[in-house]
Amino acid sequence: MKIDRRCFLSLVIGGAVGTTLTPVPWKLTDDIAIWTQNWSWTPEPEDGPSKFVKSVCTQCSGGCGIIARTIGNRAIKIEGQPDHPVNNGSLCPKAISATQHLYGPSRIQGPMKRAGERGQGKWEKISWDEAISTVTEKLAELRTRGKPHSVACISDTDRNSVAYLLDRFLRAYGSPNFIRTPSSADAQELALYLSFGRQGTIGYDFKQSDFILSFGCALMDGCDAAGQMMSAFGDMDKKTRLVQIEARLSDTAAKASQWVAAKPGTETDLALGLGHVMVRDGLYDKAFIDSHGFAFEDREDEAGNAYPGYRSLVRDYSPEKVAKTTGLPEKTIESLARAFARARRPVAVTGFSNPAAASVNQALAVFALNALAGNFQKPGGVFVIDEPDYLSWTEMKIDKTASAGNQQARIDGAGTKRFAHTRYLPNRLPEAINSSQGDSPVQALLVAGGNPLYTLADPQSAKKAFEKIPFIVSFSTFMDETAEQADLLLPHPHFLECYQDVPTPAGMAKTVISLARPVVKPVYDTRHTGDVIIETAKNLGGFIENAFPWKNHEDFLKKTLSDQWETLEKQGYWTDDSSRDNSLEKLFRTSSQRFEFLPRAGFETQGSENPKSKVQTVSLPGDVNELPLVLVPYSTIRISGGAVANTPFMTKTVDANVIAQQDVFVEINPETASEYGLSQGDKATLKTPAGNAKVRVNLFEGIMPGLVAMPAGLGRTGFSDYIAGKGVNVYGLIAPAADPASGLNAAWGARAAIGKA
Amino acid sequence: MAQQPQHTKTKRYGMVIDLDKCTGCGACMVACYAENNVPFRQDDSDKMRSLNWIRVMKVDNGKAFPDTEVCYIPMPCMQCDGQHMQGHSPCVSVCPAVATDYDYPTGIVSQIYTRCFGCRYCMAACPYHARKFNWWDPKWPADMEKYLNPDVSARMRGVVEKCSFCYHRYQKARDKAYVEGRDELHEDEYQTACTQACPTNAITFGDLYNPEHAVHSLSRSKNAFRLLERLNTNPKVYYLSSKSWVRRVADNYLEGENPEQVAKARKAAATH
Amino acid sequence: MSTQSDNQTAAAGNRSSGWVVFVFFMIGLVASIISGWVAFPELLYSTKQQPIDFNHQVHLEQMGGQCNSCHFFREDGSFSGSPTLEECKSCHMYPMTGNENEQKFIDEYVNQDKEVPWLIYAEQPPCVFFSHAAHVKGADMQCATCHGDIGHSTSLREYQENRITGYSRDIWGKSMLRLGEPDHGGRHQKMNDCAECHLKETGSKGDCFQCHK
Amino acid sequence: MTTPAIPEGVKRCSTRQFTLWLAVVGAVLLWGVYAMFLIWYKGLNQTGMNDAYGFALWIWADLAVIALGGGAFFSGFLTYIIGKKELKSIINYAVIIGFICYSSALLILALDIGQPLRGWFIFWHANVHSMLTEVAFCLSCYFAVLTIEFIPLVLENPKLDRIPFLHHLSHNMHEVMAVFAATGVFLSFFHQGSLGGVAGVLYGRPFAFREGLLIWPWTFFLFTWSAAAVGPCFTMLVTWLTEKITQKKLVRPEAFELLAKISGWMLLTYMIAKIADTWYWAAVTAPARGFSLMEFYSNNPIYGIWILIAELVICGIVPALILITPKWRENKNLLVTAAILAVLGVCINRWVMVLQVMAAPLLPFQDWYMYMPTWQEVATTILPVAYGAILISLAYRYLPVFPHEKELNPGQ
Repeated sequence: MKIDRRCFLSLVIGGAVGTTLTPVPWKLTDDIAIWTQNWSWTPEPEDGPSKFVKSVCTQCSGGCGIIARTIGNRAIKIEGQPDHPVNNGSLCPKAISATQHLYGPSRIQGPMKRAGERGQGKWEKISWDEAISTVTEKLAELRTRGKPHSVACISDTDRNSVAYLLDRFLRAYGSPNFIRTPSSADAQELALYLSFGRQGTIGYDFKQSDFILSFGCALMDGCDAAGQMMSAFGDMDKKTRLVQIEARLSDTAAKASQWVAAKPGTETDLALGLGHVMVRDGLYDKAFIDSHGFAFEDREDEAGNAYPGYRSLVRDYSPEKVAKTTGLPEKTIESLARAFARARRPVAVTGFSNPAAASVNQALAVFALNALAGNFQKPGGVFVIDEPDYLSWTEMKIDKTASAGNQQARIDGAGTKRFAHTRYLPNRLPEAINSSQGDSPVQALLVAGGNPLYTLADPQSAKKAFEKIPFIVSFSTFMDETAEQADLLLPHPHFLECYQDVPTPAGMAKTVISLARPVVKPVYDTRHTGDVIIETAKNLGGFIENAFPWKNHEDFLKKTLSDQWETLEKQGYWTDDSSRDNSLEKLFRTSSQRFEFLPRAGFETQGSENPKSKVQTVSLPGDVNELPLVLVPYSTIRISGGAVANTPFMTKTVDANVIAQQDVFVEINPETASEYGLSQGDKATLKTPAGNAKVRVNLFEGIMPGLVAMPAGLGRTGFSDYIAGKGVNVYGLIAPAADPASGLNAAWGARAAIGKA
Repeated sequence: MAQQPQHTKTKRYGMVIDLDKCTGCGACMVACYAENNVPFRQDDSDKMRSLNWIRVMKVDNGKAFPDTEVCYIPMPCMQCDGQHMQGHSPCVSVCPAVATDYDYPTGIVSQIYTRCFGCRYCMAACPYHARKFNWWDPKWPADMEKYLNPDVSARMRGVVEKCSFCYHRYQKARDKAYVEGRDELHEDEYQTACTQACPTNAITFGDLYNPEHAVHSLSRSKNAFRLLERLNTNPKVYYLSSKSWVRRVADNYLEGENPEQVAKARKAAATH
Repeated sequence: MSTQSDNQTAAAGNRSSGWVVFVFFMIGLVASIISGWVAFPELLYSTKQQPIDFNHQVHLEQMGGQCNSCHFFREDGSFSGSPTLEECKSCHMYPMTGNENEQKFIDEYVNQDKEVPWLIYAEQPPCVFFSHAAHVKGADMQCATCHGDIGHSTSLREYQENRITGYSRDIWGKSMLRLGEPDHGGRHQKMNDCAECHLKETGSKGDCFQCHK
Repeated sequence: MTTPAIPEGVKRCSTRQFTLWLAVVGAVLLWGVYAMFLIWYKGLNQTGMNDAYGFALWIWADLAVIALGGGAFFSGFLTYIIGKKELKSIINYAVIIGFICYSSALLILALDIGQPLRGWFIFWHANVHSMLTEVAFCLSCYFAVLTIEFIPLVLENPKLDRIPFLHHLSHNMHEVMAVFAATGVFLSFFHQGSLGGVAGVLYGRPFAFREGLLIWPWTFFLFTWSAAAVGPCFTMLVTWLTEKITQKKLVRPEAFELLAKISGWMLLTYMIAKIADTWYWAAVTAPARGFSLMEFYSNNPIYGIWILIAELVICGIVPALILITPKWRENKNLLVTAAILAVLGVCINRWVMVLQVMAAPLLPFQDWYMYMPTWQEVATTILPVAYGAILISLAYRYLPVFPHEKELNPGQ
């Protein structure tokens, strides 16, 4: 018997034939296919009983009610809370995708101190004890050196419990430098104070109004307004008119019954022009003006000085003249004024989620239209909501150091003689620091939200100023642009992980206080900023410690909200319908006890000799010949322009002619584009007095020739790779321009030039 | 064993989207991503490779400033009934491995990711580009896997996916009905994630066969139309618009044809 | 080349050599058949022990003979599946019987606040939506029909897991080739098994979305 | 020097020369194989395809290669069924070319799916209504037939032929080849047709959609017809190329002559049908869906009306006329030109029926979708060419592919 190659071959063939008669090949084929259906790297979400928790979104100041679906300790999805008075179930994409920020790579996962150079991104994990004692030591040292006023605090709000605790802390410690980051509400609130004499917010009864005249408000394109406005728009019948005044066909303009494309920066003129027609034709509420108006007619003060009134002021704003300024047909101005005046419940809106900064005068001019319509505190009209007072305080005593510190002038210059009524001037802070000789006037900066290095008007000079501040603490939840430049990170939990009170959002016509509450247990080693302040105060001891008799933030909330806590816990919000006083009698707290068309307070601060010429418009710096175009920012609800960046989901929704790879597209009218030899998709260089940017071109018929529009919210460096590095920050290209009346930034755009790259 | 419960009465779930109300905010898209575990990428700007079960298209009337008008058109899967209203939708009939079928009880076109082997014939067949391919393995950075919805399975690379009209919500509603001993679902019990999320209530969802559901009358209203109706795909997603130019860009017309007449002729032909 | 002469020898017809070739063929055939039918199934599955040897019989008696005392429907229509630690704790916060498994449960899970990692015999893959409500409430089926009479078992069987797919051997099924009959007295639960039963009971295998997600 | 592996009485180049040639082509092949593994490992993101281009270069290559491989079935049909003895001279080569084309198509199909390990679902979970299912089944079956047709030729290698068993096997297979040829023709009819059906049934794509007979759109028949017409042209072209490279006469002129004539008439009748189809589509089918003809050929950088003219006239009518005119086709240069044009024409047709279908927008607010293949796609598309060259080289060297080679090249 010879065993040769053929035997071996037969063995193999026999084996192969046999194998086909077994399950092996067939089962393996099947199982390998099943393996591709159950790849271990494809996640399999764990199931369990679903729970629905009511809370409120705090990612912008809109204050929308949400319902979070959870499974176990996982937040699965955010949906609108249908019965919430602010948004009635409507939510913007950011609220819906909040879980992405909760679990995303943007989170700061625990307290850290800087390990390398500033901004290098090197961090060392530390314990909370070490973190808090570092802050305490630094603050104690500055106090011993008698420089408590060199501590400043920046926050995105001055109206919730954390803001109050911070403010209280600063006062007990001895610093007047609590600063709120800028927003379009600044000028609006100042105008409210000047003409109504009240500190608070303005509410619009959109749901009942039949004519909404919006002066460039990103009602449905921007944060803050979207929840309220989209819910109102959803309910609107076809008879309600929404008129959008804006040079670009925004989404709000697209949905409006009428799009009035006035040149940007001429809103004040248009408002006065509309006022002109109404006054000229007697289309205004005479009864209201007679009993509650001030400075409608020319007047004299006690000293016998003559001051012109609103009537004389608008005389200069004839439709013919305003048509020239605004670029609108006279006919449009006339008919718009008449339509507004004849509507039953008209309301004029400005300073509510505007993408561009607006002047106080613009706000006053629009208030005047509402006054002419006599729609204050009436259904479908304008309501004044006072600053929240739901947090009941205990009195506190402060020591001498503190009281000396508190009496120092604010570093940002707010409240000084020049800007007597302005509360915060965040945009002047960088200048104040950069222009100081020697040490920075700010020796320690606490940043509790607001992400100033992104949201300030001139981020480059803000960054330069921050470099001079020796000690920066960020309480940010995310590795935002400001946290990147900080020395110490004390991360605040995500809003789905903690309690937070939310006061009445701007635009709401009634008081609504909501409570955000822990939907899931904290994912990372974070601590509530309120807790950190209380603990720091305790560490500092003495009067400061005594000013904070609470265990922690939650304890503080429960105690100060005593009456409303239960309602808030149960319902998620608390609203005050009954106690609202809609009478006009006590509405005005100006010195005249009336609505001041041309506020005395305003003139006094401006110290104008010739009040007639006082309606100054903010002109843009730069040479018109060199920079023939105008760059204007625009909001889109798919990109977040504020402190907290958009989520990756939101970026995903953005069209390829807005962002493509790293590039942002600017919108240009095809007519303008052809003048500069630009076609769709071209790479171009955009030049403004503040700097240059590489952009791409998107031709859009819906934008006024001569303009270049860029979306706000891009050009971030912080957060995560999913967000950073796309496009440029449009506000970095728009140098701040101070509103002479307030010192606030009122740069509505920037002169610009564009050329093929 | 007892008989199959009486949930089998045929329904025809459909959607009516009021374009006059759609602000293009993208809430529907984001809600859909969150509900259906749609992955995302660092750079998702290549829209032809970006997973979307509903896309909001921006269209304009082509007129010069300031007569320009813009309309947003949200496009989920149209859940076509097919040429003869028998479930012969363009994609279902071409799938070689029965990875997609027409669910007769609801009229919803399914997509089974574990059956799909990624030939992409269905994508070639779909005139709406509603079908999307998983070009990459999905990746959820940091702790993002925690927010994934267990009601919808995560997809792997190499398969096609598309809008399911949130069929899992139908399943869950049915389960609840079973437990409560009910046969029928209420209109509000089964709503898609996009419908629920739409902040201006532009989207209405329900059973087109059921006269008590809002979609029944809305889909029959004067301003109702569907996209590419002339292809005879018979979509179950209807649109409403008061603007005639919007209607014109929703389908193809030869010179001299007008949408109303063509629609009328179609209806007449259908009744014959 | 040397093969040439070999071939020629073979071609000449050496009888015994032909037999040798055939014998080798048969060896290959039989060996592969045996290893394919006997060894392969053993290799394909890994065997795992349940974390705790649970006694269904005892619990069934204590809980009034009802499966749904522990495996119940939630209000939203979903099925609870295996009880959570919280649910077990409502009785077993402290030892009740002195049984060693109970002690282990309390020591390792209750006291450490850890969920028990039960191995679910009938665990369906993530692409499957299985409605207990439709079967139990809608079609009035008994648990044992699919799961076998696990309720009267005093001990948990070992759990077998397919090394390639990660499937439990219990759902293993008819598709391609099944490797043995179910030994738990219930039914296989792979898709073809579901379809077969649906076809018999409802006249249709059902549409894809009925069971897939 | 003649080694036993090389068929008797023919001369082949030196081993060194042959190895060098294989190395060059092998390098190209390896490049393709590298790209292939890259695609299998990393997935289809390695391609230039996207959601608008679910089908792209590969599907075109598949369709084209199968149309060109149609020479095998049609020559087989003519030789074995009709009994055209003249074609015996070329039939072996036609089979080899067909085998290369079909194996390439299968390889590309295996690449072109997102989940290759589930590829067998197309057979196991087949949807009988899908044209692709029909393609898969017929393609695989016909590939099996081609393999069977190829085997006897392989067995005729002098070394293998010495083994009595293989010798008898090969002989017996020759006897029944007519049966396989008939099966092949039947299968080919269906898969060529169903490939046409792939695009033609897409009623959501007015550019591709064609009405038809029962369940088959007109493209079903047009594809079969065009493959039958152009397949032999490709066979002739490759044969001519082989003759040029080897500097030998390999096939009897009668074979060329007959094949050219038949091809010409097939092409002419195909063109008449194709033009009629195009006319009906442009005048009735598309307008009923709101499209005018020129909408399909304007507003984009590539697809102008030129492509229709190129396909129908320059690469359709012109080669058909050359091939049916005896005087013209006798001129080798004209014959080859006609064959090249015809092959180009069918490639354009397949390109249009795949890529232009994907490119044309459907909604008025959409733009044309453009596509650029990546090097990985290109490399894997060239891979079959390299593989084909190698297989042809090996077959030519070691197998008696051309039965009349000895007779045509006396004294070598």
